[in-house]
Amino acid sequence: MKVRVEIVRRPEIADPQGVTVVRALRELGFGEVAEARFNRTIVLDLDGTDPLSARARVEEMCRRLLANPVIEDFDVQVIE
Amino acid sequence: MKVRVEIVRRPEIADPQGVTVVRALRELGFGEVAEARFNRTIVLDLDGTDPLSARARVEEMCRRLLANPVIEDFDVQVIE
Amino acid sequence: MNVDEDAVPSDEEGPNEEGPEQTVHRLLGLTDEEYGQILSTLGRDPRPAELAMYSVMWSEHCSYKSSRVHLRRFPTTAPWVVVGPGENAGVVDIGDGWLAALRIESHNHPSFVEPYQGAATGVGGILRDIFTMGARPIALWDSLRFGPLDQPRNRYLFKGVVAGIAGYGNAVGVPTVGGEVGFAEHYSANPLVNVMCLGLLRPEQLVLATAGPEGTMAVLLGAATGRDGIGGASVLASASFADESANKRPSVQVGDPFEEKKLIEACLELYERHLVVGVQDLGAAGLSCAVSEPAARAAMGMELDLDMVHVREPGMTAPELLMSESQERMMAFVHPDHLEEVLEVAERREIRASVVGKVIRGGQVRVLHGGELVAEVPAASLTDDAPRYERPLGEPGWMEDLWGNTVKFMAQPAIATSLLQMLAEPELASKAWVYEQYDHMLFLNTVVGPGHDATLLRIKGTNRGLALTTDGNGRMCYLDPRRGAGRLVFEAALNVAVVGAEPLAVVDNLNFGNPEKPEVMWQFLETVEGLAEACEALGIPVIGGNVSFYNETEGLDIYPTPVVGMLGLVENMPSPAPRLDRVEDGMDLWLFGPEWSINLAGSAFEKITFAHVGGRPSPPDPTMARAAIASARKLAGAGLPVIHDISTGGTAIAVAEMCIASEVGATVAYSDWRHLFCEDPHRFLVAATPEQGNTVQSIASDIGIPAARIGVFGGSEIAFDRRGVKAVLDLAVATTTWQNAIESRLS
Amino acid sequence: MISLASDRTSGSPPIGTVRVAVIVFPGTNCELDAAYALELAGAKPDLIWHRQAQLDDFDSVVLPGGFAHGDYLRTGAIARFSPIMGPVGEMAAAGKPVLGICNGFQILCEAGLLPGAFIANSGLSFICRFVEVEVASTSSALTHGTTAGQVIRLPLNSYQGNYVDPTLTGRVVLRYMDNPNGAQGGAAAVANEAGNVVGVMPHPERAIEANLGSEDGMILLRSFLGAGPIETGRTPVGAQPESTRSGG
Ligand SMILES: Nc1ncnc2c1ncn2[C@@H]1O[C@H](COP(=O)(O)OP(=O)(O)O)[C@@H](O)[C@H]1O
Ligand SMILES: [Mg+2]
Repeated sequence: MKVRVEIVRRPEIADPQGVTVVRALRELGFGEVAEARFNRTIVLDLDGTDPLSARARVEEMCRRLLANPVIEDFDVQVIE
Repeated sequence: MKVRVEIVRRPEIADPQGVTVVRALRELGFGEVAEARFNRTIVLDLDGTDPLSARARVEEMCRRLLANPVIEDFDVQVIE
Repeated sequence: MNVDEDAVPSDEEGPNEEGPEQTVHRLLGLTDEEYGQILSTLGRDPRPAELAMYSVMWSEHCSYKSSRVHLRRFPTTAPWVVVGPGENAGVVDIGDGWLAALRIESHNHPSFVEPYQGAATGVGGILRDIFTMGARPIALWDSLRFGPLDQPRNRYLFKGVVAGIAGYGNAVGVPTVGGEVGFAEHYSANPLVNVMCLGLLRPEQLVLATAGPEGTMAVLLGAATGRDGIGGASVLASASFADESANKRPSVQVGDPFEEKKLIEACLELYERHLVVGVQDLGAAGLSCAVSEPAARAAMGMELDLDMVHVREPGMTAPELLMSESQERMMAFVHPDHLEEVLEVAERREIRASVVGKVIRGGQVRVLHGGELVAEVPAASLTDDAPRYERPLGEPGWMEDLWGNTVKFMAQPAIATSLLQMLAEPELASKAWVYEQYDHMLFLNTVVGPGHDATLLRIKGTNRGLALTTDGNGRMCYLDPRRGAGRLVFEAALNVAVVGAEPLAVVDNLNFGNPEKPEVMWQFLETVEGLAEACEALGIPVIGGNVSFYNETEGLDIYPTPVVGMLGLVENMPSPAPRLDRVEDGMDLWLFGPEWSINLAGSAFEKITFAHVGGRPSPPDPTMARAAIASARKLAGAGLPVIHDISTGGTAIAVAEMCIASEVGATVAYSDWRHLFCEDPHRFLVAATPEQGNTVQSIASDIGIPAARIGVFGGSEIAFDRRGVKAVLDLAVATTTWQNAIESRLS
Repeated sequence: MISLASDRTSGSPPIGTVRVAVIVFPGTNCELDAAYALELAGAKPDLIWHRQAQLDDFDSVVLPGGFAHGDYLRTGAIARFSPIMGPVGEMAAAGKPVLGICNGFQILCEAGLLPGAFIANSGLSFICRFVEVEVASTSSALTHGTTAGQVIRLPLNSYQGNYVDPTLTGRVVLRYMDNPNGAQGGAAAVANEAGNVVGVMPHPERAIEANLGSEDGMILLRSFLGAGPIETGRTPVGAQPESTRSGG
């Protein structure tokens, strides 16, 4: 089963990569770009078949390891 | 307008980070994890209102800057 | 093997009406003659897996088929040489119970395809060459060439390569303590990424890449094997296997510095505990090389069971497994009695280990897959008996024209303006933007770091130090390969001498175009000759190196670009060591070296201010070279604060570098302006207090080298004075221009 | 918080007898340098593998720099689960001096022994060069041997050196003169309330001999070794004004 985790840095925490990319895009002529935020997504391949328990387990993985509660939120989706 | 870009490293290209995280998760008792692949998502905030042209522009941004065509594919979604 | 994955030979033919089966070998880069050699060796048609092995083992970068015969020209012996060319790295005795292992290798083509990963895996490869010998890698150098930074693609390649070296080197925990960066149009479609690595080891820890006696186990350590590297396997797959996976083959390999770090520590523990008979790293030609070379060296055979190899993805074919260039893998040869301990070390160090084969009697390499015999070939036929070519060579018709093509100067140019223009060129500007992205301090050995003529590393627990540098000059070598190459060796030797070191050994990286062009082959031979002559003149051996051919794109060959890596030994560390930033107000400026010529051929001055490359560079002078080296060493030993070699940009640039580093101006007297920009060899500058004047002069006369006091330091300007007429450059302006040149071009 | 300045004269052992555990994770690479520097400072360092689960015989602990677990996922994220981190936490709670350098600092944050987290340098490139830091607080194991405002020259060597602390509870004890990586409040070193747990981003162990470019690191290492255990609960002499907090 495939589960997709998106780790999102809280909006109030700076994102230097985003800032740099906005500047670079504008230089390339994409003046319409107002903001860019980088997130990390992790696609997990899990043994097992029950989507519900899978989601619960992955949320547990996020709380313990995958996300840093100090600066990040996470979002879990079972994709197949 | 918000556009979401997901940049995915081609499946046949190695992902050492994923391998290491799988090992860590297993040690934490998540033995069901078979594979983990890391991708990047970029949420862009754009001036303008036309979803079609926005998507086209962002695909252009991916080709020119955001994605590395040699090892990555990208997927663009207008989210709001 | 050499992990530089050069472009495949240009004469390679595509499939034709004969159909795939007949032309598979050509698609793999094997000529019909080479295919014939395989047929007669085996006395039958090769199996796909066998063809795979021959194609990678006989490739230019693994077999050295175009260069081997010529590399014999190098002097390779000296009393202090422990291991010369032929192993993964050269090893010399540096005293006090220490050996030094040194090797240089190129990763040009992969870095062009994907700059970050290409450069990163280049670092990974050279590190493995060093710790394969039993040494702990303690420092890296990088020698880079790119096209001009005004082109976006070149900026992308430059940034990517530097980030890749930083990303891998910093994380694996080996400091990058020096190197060089050059820019020229000829490298636009073909950047050069050469990396050199130094390792230290105790004599009893030396390990060679040999398989050992019958029954020795082959243990594959490190990363899982995946479909990484050469696309070649797809040819075989499409020709001989179900097609479904033919399009699944990445040519980009991803480096994993974390895996490599664990591999280093694990291997070093194995050596310390004497648990291995031999070790071979896996680079290009992966498993094919890792089983055949050690077997051939031991005059034994090897049985390899591909089913035991730990893999990253299922369904890999035998050719794919044999050709895979997956990174961070090592093959250890282990006596059965030690197997348990070896596996325990791997387990504790958190790396994977698989017993994949064993040494057998007779010279055959036997490969099993799915329980079937998929290859059985003589080990030596893959290595020692690989094809050798004496390719035709001819002096390029253009040399005479080049030499005749000199600039006729009507009037003296504005010196200050020219100097400022040169300081603003990335070729001559500060490289801090590059080396401040590299950890260059780890291990607490870096006494003189990047930004100087040579890096000086101390050896803890002794009073000794090692000085190293890499030097290349494509423009000079293009104008005269033999003179250019010889001058490189002397310049590198002088660079280590200015921090007090005695030149000990050379490694060289020969970056050239297409060897099937007689002109390129001529450049190559002239270069080898020039390097060999200079090494002989100094009595130092070549202990290793690397050849990278086919550096051409759309028929345009790069400048012939040999890169010389020089290792020097300091028996008594100067303290404080000479450094560019130790000039003080009131010190005198001394010039050491022969009378100036007015030859500006190949100089940065002509290139930058006249966009001109032509004329014939002055030849090196072995006697003067030795005198310059000897006097520089004596001066360093006598505690002179700054000794600085004059090279690209000439005296004007060398003085500016001292002034900028020390934040003090200078006034320099000259007679002919061309002397300020001439790059003739064997010259260097010294900063000395007035009290040290006598020492300076007596050292010069003892050794018999001309020395003259040409200026004095002080003030806030760099001034050049000809009979009272001054050309003046403000030091602050010079400094900001020089410091910001690269960064300003990147943003 | 308490002032360690006073403790130095009182109960703390002479440096020569201080037993320091230098923790080695897979990917750590500054452990030999840290041990070398601590020894030069007069202590008795031991390298301890991350799988070990007790630190009973040690007076203090150092988490050296490097790339534990390759910095994969997040710097320090995986290392904090190593068996050794239990005992490290106990030493921290017991008031014993705990120092994280660079990657060690990042690990202490992930482990919750120090507040805050790290993101990429504002300039998005790795920075390896000498920087100047100023002592913002002397009440920490690392800085009690210094004087407030003292300027110290140390090598910085990091990509994820940009400190963020939404909680505003991290006490800045060393502050960059020219904030090179965008760290919140210019934080180069941060201490817990008690002052016994300290993380420092630049590398004191790299500035220990003149011929390496600076000896200032020795001041900090000697201070750390001289700290001795800290009885918590006392109020600091010269407690830090709000402005020295990372959020300030
Ligand atoms: N230009 C050169 N000068 C001297 N020795 C060389 C040169 N090129 C290659 N060699 C030596 O030939 C041997 C084989 O080279 P290579 O196949 O690149 O080694 P590896 O298998 O470790 O990559 C090495 O010992 C190398 O030092
Ligand atoms: Mg090798």
